Amino acid sequence: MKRKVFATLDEAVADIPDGARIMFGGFGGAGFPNNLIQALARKGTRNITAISNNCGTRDGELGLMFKNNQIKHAIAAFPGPHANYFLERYAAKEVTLELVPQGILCERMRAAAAGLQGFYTTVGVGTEVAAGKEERVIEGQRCILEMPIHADFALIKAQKADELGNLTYRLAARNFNPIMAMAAKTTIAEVEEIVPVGAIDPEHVITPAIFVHRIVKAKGLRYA
Amino acid sequence: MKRKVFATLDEAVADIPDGARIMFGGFGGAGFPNNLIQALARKGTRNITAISNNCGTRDGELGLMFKNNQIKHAIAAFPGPHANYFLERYAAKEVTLELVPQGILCERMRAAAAGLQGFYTTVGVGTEVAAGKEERVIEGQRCILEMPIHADFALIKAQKADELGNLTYRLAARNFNPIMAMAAKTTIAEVEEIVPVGAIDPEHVITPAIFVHRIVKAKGLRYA
Amino acid sequence: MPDKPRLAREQIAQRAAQELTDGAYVNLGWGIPNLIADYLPAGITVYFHSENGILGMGRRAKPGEEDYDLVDAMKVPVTIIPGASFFHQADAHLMTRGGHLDAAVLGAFQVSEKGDLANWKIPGAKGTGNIGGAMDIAAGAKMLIVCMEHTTKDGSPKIVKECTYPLTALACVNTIVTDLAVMDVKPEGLLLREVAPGWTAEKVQAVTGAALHFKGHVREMSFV
Amino acid sequence: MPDKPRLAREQIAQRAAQELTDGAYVNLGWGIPNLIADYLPAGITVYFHSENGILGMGRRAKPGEEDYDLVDAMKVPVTIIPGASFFHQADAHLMTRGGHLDAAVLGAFQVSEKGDLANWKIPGAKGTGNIGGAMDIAAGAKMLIVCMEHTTKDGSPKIVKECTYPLTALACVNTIVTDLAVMDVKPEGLLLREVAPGWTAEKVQAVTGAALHFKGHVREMSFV
Repeated sequence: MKRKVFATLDEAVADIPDGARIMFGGFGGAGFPNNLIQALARKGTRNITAISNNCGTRDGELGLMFKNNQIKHAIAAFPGPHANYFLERYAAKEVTLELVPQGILCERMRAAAAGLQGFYTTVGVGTEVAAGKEERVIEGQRCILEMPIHADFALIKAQKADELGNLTYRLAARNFNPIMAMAAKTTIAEVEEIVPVGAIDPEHVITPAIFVHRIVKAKGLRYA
Repeated sequence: MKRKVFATLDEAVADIPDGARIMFGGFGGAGFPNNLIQALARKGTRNITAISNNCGTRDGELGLMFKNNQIKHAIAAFPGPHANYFLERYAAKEVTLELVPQGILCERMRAAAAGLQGFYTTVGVGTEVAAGKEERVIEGQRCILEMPIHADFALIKAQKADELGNLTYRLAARNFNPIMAMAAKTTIAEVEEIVPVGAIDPEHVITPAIFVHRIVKAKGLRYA
Repeated sequence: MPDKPRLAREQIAQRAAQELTDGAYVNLGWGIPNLIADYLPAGITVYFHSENGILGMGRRAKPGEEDYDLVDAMKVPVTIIPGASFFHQADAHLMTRGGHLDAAVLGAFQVSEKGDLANWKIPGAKGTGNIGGAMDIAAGAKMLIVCMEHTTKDGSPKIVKECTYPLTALACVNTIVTDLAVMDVKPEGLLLREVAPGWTAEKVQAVTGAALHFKGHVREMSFV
Repeated sequence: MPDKPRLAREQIAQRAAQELTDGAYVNLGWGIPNLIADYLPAGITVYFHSENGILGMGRRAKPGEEDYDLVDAMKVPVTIIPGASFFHQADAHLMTRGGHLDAAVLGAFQVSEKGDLANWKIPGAKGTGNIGGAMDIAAGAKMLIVCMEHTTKDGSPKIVKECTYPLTALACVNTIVTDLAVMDVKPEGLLLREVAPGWTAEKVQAVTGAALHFKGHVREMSFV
């Protein structure tokens, strides 16, 4: 069996190089891989393209990455009112932003996961989001072409992993995590609990092990 | 609360009109809504466009529909070696077929479910499947444009429903059923067991109730 | 004679709540819409949807009851009702964009007489603007209700011939509920359905930036 | 001197099994590939994927042990191993098409020297042909192995310069294992890696419809 369980957070992120494209799970304070983000801060990877719903909550979540100036480009749906460090860097033109409607952000990641090369949607037609995108009329509806969002790594948070990498999530902490797990080349999951292979009911697995490459146990960390 | 539980199979399909586009779940003998198919045979709906992985197994599954000449057009990935009645009708030009790669069949239904207007894929490029479809090169790869598959009804089979319509499936009987439930305007589920609202763990729901419009209890029926 | 007082935010929510029907699946946006759950007509059950993957949200959590893995799209700890389910963010937006919700209620900066919506960015304001799930919700909603104040704080109309703020989606709004009126977006323009107690159609028209259509006496809004 | 005997189907499967590595996620197609599970090298665990939504299939069910909700893509009752998971058919093909499987093994009617695959329809045969999951699998596999007899029953080459049968996918095959040889598809053409015991490169070339590249002595296939 491939050894997926890592002893430490730092080992789990040790090879993430400068310039990496990284997805970060989480929404509304729930399901953020905050322990892995701290490890990535210690590692000091720079020039990251970050794909995440938002851009940090004060010092927490991606806030730490922007505070340390580790991110050069963000792809996000809701940078957020408390993304202080991002907003400073953005105002100073030290970081660029692609703003994407949230469901389309999900679908673009899923397209990457599913080996699809692009899709048409009515979402964003006639808005700033459509700028520079191909537009066409399909079945009488104006649509724009949206492209897959790929990533080198996904840092996600799950509740439970078996040693093989099957994951379950708790309540609404699921959010973006299963999508990102499928979309990235290498998925690293911090989890509250690691159980033996076979301990999760196969019908209750939310993220099958095929999508999970590294697991590390860490007590969930939440920012207000 | 909307009343979704129907007393009989016949009532559950009573309004399916001639010419309806209907998705039918099931794969490999598992997860077929065979009781609903029998009810639809009794109802006698004709000129159906059937969307399903295969086209029946002898007298079973969609075999009954083809035997009765209720289907005029099939959209399928694997008509199957035992689709006797379909093959007879097809040879006699009483039924037409659109053959679709299985994963693309899933994605086209999912596109309909997700409100997407089409997608590009490398699957089928250079094959008969590409005939008549738009082709373009994206990021150096030849791709074809695939369109959503919508349906008026989905007939599916689940293991358990709560009275609100949340569903779970058993083992590999899940297959196409959750996709079709999301893709059709009206989804009718035959289930082995109906439990009170709240009896299914919200984290274990596979098909949320929003996708399920009618539920009817029937003992699962399998054809060899 | 001075104008009658305008309605409070809670009254706007209360009036909008009457548009919801028993068993409906509904998404509530930021601001006034988020107050609606407290004002549902007696005896009906509405299944509230949250874009982070919840169907069947209940009331907000009471002090001491908070679970920070169970938050709504505004990051507020909530509860769930029997029949709730959890799913990932892509499926959450499959529901919004795919037309599965019975209704969505959003706040707005501007709505045009054609039903164009602007609700994610104020021109000239600091920061980037926040799209979040609004574009997917607006594009996909079967019935989109906007709740907002009728005018800006300085008295400028928010209901206009053409939006001057960045758009969320074109021709998406069905009904507008403000502190002065209830209006429906119709092919011929804005139909004034009700006015706030003590207001007249003419007085509402005077603070509206687009023509309001009405015939004879316009009914007063009621809150039962 | 008469030709040495060709390998049995089981030996083709046995040799192909050696291409699989510990912990790999693998899809096995109809025919010879389906025999591979019985011949895995000792001490390795392979997680077999089935397009109907299983990861971690084990051996076939023994008589009396059959559960007809737990079948493989050939409709045969199977078992699962610890760490298995179930998911719906769209996610199953997200895995195939999205490049998540480490390897896929398919049967074939023809393979071209460029790695084009034809495996779903025999020209002139009755019926419609059956695509099933083959096109998604072929388009997405990171490593696609074909297992087949080297020639047709009447001795015609199945390895050809250009496929004359309806195509499954272009330039998708990486390795071909037959009853006579193991070949890799390389940019320069077909590289003959191994020949069946008692056969020579020249004798294999004589029954192959495309040029085989090799240098000096070609190793014999072994089965341990």
